[in-house]
Amino acid sequence: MKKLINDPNNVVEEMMKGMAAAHHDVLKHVPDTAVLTRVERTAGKVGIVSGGGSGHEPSHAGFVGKGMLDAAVCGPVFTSPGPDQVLEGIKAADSGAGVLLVIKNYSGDVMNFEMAMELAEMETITVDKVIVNDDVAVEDSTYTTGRRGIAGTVFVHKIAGAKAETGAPLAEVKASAEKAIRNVRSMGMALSACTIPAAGKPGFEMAENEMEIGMGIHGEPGIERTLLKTADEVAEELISKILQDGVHKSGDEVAVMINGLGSTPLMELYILNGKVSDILEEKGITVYKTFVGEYMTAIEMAGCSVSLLKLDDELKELLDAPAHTTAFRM
Amino acid sequence: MKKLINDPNNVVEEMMKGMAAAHHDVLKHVPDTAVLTRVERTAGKVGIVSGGGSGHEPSHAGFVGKGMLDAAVCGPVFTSPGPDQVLEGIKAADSGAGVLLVIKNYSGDVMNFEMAMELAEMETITVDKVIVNDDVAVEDSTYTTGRRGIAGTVFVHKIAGAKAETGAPLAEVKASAEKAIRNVRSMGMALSACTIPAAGKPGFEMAENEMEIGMGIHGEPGIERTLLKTADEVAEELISKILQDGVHKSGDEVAVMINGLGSTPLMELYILNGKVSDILEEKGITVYKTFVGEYMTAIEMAGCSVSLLKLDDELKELLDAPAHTTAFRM
Amino acid sequence: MGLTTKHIQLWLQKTNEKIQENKTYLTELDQAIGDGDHGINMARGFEEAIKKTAESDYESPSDLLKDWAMTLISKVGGASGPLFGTAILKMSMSVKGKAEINYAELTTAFEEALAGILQRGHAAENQKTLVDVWSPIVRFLQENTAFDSAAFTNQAKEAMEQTKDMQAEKGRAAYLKERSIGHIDPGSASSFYLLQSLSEVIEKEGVTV
Amino acid sequence: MGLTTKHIQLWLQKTNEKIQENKTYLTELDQAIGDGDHGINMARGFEEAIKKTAESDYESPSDLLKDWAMTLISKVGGASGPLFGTAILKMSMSVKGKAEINYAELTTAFEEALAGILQRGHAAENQKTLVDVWSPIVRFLQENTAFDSAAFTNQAKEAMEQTKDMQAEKGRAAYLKERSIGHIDPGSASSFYLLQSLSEVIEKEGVTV
Ligand SMILES: Nc1ncnc2c1ncn2[C@@H]1O[C@H](COP(=O)(O)OP(=O)(O)O)[C@@H](O)[C@H]1O
Ligand SMILES: Nc1ncnc2c1ncn2[C@@H]1O[C@H](COP(=O)(O)OP(=O)(O)O)[C@@H](O)[C@H]1O
Ligand SMILES: [Mg+2]
Ligand SMILES: [Mg+2]
Ligand SMILES: [Mg+2]
Ligand SMILES: [Mg+2]
Repeated sequence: MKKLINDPNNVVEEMMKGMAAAHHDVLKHVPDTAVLTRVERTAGKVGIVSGGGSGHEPSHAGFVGKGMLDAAVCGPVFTSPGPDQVLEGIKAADSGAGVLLVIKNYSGDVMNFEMAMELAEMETITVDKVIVNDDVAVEDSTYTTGRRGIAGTVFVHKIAGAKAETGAPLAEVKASAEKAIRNVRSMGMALSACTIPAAGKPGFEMAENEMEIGMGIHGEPGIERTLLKTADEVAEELISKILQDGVHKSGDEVAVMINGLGSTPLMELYILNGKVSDILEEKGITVYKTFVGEYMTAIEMAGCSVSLLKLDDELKELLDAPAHTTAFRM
Repeated sequence: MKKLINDPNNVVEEMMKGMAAAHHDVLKHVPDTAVLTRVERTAGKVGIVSGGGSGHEPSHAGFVGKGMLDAAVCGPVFTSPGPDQVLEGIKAADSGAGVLLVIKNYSGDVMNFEMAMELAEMETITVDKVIVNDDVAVEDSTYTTGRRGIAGTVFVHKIAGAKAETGAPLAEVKASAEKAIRNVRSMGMALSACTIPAAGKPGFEMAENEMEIGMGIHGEPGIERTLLKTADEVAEELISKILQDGVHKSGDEVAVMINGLGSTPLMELYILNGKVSDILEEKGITVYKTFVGEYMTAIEMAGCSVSLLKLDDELKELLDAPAHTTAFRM
Repeated sequence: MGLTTKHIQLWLQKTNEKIQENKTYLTELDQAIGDGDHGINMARGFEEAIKKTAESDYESPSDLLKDWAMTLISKVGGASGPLFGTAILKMSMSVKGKAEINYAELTTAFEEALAGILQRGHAAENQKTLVDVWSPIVRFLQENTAFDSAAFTNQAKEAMEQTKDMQAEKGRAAYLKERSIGHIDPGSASSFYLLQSLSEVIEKEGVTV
Repeated sequence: MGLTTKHIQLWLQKTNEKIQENKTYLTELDQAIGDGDHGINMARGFEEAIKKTAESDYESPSDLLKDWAMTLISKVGGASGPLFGTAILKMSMSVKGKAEINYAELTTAFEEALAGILQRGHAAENQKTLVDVWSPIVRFLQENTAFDSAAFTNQAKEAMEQTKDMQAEKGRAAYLKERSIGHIDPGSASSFYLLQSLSEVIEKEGVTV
C-alpha cells in the first residue's frame, strides 16, 4: 500500500483536521465528533446533513457551506458513522427549523441515519430524511437492498441546500430533494481497485486488460467485467443504461456530471464528456450545465461515473443558486 | 496502459472538444488551433496567455476565464506547443492593450513562447513575458536550465489575471506577476510514475516501498529517491526545503497550495495540509488562505506539491479578487 | 448458577479475541463480496467495547450488555454496527433486573436480539446476512431445554457455512447477484465467533444454563 | 553535381524513416533522463513534414528546407521543435538562391544551423544536448574540403556516443545531475539520424560535395 498518510487508523481524524485548517472561513470541526459544519449559518433555515463513510472526498465535507450542506458526518473509510455521530451532525445543523438528512441507499447508512433520527426525536429536533438511489447499475427492487446512492447525490445536496437557503419549510425542502432524486440517474465504471488504508491491500483485482462496468463507489461491482473499451464505448454504455431507465427523454433539459473516482485524469473525463455531449445531442436531450471533476470518489480508484439530472424551472433555479463550498461553487 | 481514452494520438484534441462542450459559458475552442479562450472578454484589458504541454489538467485551460487567463495553449502531452499555436493564443487574447505570456521555465516552453513573441511582434502585437521557476527541488543557476515552473504558476496566473482585470497597463501587470514569481516557492514529491498516452508505458519505475522527493510535473526527478515516508515527514521535508530558500520568514503572511499530482486522494492532501499548517504556525508564518486540490497534475501520477506565496497588501487584494474559471473560483 | 456479569465479561473478552485474531480474515470475506471493511469495523468496535467496559464495575449482566451494545453502535459503524449493537442492546433489555440468566431467559434474550436485527435490517432468512446465523440459533435454543455447548457451536458453524451457497439479497453483497455465491457472509462469520465464544465461556466456566 | 532539391527531399525521407523506426528507442532515451516524449515529438513532426512537402514541387533546396523547417517548428514542439526547426530554417536561409549546394556552401549552411541552435537554446558544448553533435560535425566539415560519407557518419556517431558520459546542464536531463551520466542524450541521437541520412543520400546518389 502506497499512501501519503501517517497512521492508517487515523486518516479520517487527520483529514478533518487538515480540512478545517485549510478552510476555516467555510467550515469547522465540531470538537470530539466526526462532524464538519458550516462557519456561516443562515438563521432559521432547515439544516441539511449528509455523510457516510469517508474515502469519497470531496464528498461530503467538501459540500458543506452556504447553499449546500450544513454539516457532514465523516465515518471511517467506507463505513457509515454510528448514530451518535450522525446525531452530532443533526445538532450542529439544527437552528430550529428542522433538519433534512440526505442518505445514500446502503444498508449501513440507512440504519445508522435512521437510528440517529430516533435519537434526535428524543431530543425534540424535527428530522426528516431522503434516500438517494441513483445508480442504475443495480436492479431496482424493494425486496433487495435496491439501488445504491452514488455521485448523483451531489445534485441532491445542491438542490436541497439551495431550497433550504430560500427559507422554505422542511416539507418543501424534502419535496425538492425528492424531486431531484426522482430525476437523477447515474452509472459508473472502473479501471482499477482501491485500498482502504486499514485493510492495506486492494479490495479486488482487475487484470491489465479489464474494466468493470457498473462499479459502485466502494468497489462493489455492478453489471459486468469486460475487456478494456474506448472512452467512446464507455460513454455509449453508461448513457444507454441510464436512458433505458426512462427518466430522461428527447426534449428534456438535463444537468450532466462526469465524476472521477479518484485517479482518473481530468483529461480523460473531458474526453468522455465530448462523447456524452454528442450522444445527448443526438438523442434530443439538451445539456443545461455540465460538471466535470471529482465529486464523489472511491479513494484512488481509476474510473468514472456519469449522472444526468432532469431539470424543470424549479430545479434549474435551485441548481443555479449560489453555493459557496470548498468543492462546489456557483 | 489503462486509460479511458480513444486514440493515444488524439487525446489533446478530444479533451479540448469535451472541455469546450462542458464549459461553453466560460471558454471556447478557437477552431483549428490548440487554443481555448475566454467567452466573456473584458475590453481593453491586457491579455494573459499561458500553456505548455498537456497532461497537467486543470492546467492551463481550467484557469481560462474572468480574472485569470484569456487563453491557454494546449500542446501535446508534456510537450510545449509550437510557436504558431502560441501565436494563436496571443491573437485570441489580444484586445489592443498587449499580452503577457506566463511561461514555465523549461527549455522547450521558453524557446517556443519566445519564438511566438517574435512572430507576434511582426504582427505588431505588443507582447511581454514572465518566466515562472518556483521549484526549489532544482538548483537555481543561470548556467544550467535552472529551476522548473510547477504548481506555484497557478498563483502567478491568479495575480496576473486579477491585475489585468483592473485595467492596469502591460508593464504593471508584468510587475505584479514578477512579484508573485519572486514570492512563490514550491516543491513536489511522487509515489508513482505516469504514462504518456502515446508512449504507452510509464516514464520510470518506482519500487513499492519507494518515493521520490523533489519530483517535477513531467516525472523529472529532483532531490532523492528514498524509502516511503509518512505524510508528516514529507510535509517537514518539503516545507523545510522551501523555507531554506529564504523567501518566507517568521512574521510573513502566505497563501498555501497543496496540489495533487493526479491520483492522490483529497484525503491525503488534507492530511498533509494538517501538518503543513502546524509547521507554518510553529515557524511564525501566518496562513492567509489555503488551496487544496488538483491544480497542476502530472497525468495520473500519485504525489503532491506544496507551494507558498508570500503576500503583501497588493498580492492579497489580487488573490482575493473574483475569478470565474472552471478550476479556480474566488 | 446461570450466566452472571462475570460470564458476560468473559463472553465479550473471548469474542474480542476471536475478532482481533480473525480481523484480516473477516476483511477478506468482505473484500470478496462487500467493501472490505468488516474485520476492521468489528475489530475497532470490540476493542472500544473492551476499553469502555473496563472502566466500570457492573452490577448486572444487563448493565454490562448495555455499555457493550452502545459502544458497538457508536464505534463499529456500517451495517454491522447497528445490527450487532441492536442485538446486544435487546439482550440487555431482555435480562434487565436479573443477576443471573437461566436457559429460558437466555432463549428469550436471543429471541429479542433476533427480533431487533430483523426490525433494523429488514432482512429475512436466506438473503445471505447474519440473520442466517441468528435465526437458526434461536430455533435451536427454542427446540432444546438446556445448553449443549458442542451442539450450539456446531449449529452456529453450520449456519454460517450454509451462507456460502446462498445468493445475497440484502447488504452490499446483493449487488453481486450470482457472483455472491461461493463466499461465506462476513457478518455471519463474526456472528459465529460471538456465539462460539458464548458457548466456550459456558462450558469452561461450568455455567449451568 | 552538388546537393539538389531532389537530394534534400531524399534526405528528409531517409531521416523520417529512421526517426519512425527508432521512435520507441528515442522515447526510451528520453524516459531515462527526460520526460519520455522525444521519439513521439520527432515522429509526429517528421511525419507532418513529409506530408507537407509532398504537396508542392519545390524549385530550390531553400524552398523545400523552409517548409521542412516550418513544419518541424510547428509540429514537433517541446525543446527539439525549435532547435531542429531553427537548424533547418537557417540552412534554408543560407542556401537561398542556389539550385545546387557545394561543399563550401554545405559547410556554411551547417555553421549557420549551429549558430541558430546555440542562439535559440543558450547551450554550450559539453552540456549533454544536441549541440554536442552539431558542434563537432561543423568542426569536421570545416577541417575538411570534400565530403567523406563514412568519416562524416562516424564523426556524428562518435559525438552522439560521447554524450553518454556527460552530465547534463541544459534541458530536462539537467535536473538529474550525476544521475544523467550513463545515458545517450535523446536529441543527440536524433541529430545523428539526421546526419547519417544526409551522408547516406550523398553516398548513394553519388552527390559530389
Ligand atoms: N439489511 C441487513 N440485514 C441484516 N444483515 C445485514 C444487512 N445488511 C448487511 N448485513 C450484514 O452486515 C455485514 C456487512 O457488515 P460491514 O461490512 O461491517 O458493513 P458495510 O456493509 O456497511 O460495509 C454483512 O456481511 C451482513 O451479514
Ligand atoms: N537548451 C537546449 N539547447 C540545446 N538542446 C537542448 C536544449 N534543451 C533541450 N535540448 C535537446 O532537446 C532534447 C529533448 O527534446 P524533447 O524531448 O523533444 O523536448 P522536451 O525536453 O521539451 O520534452 C534533449 O535531448 C536535448 O538534446
Ligand atoms: Mg462499509
Ligand atoms: Mg516534453
Ligand atoms: Mg463492509
Ligand atoms: Mg522530452
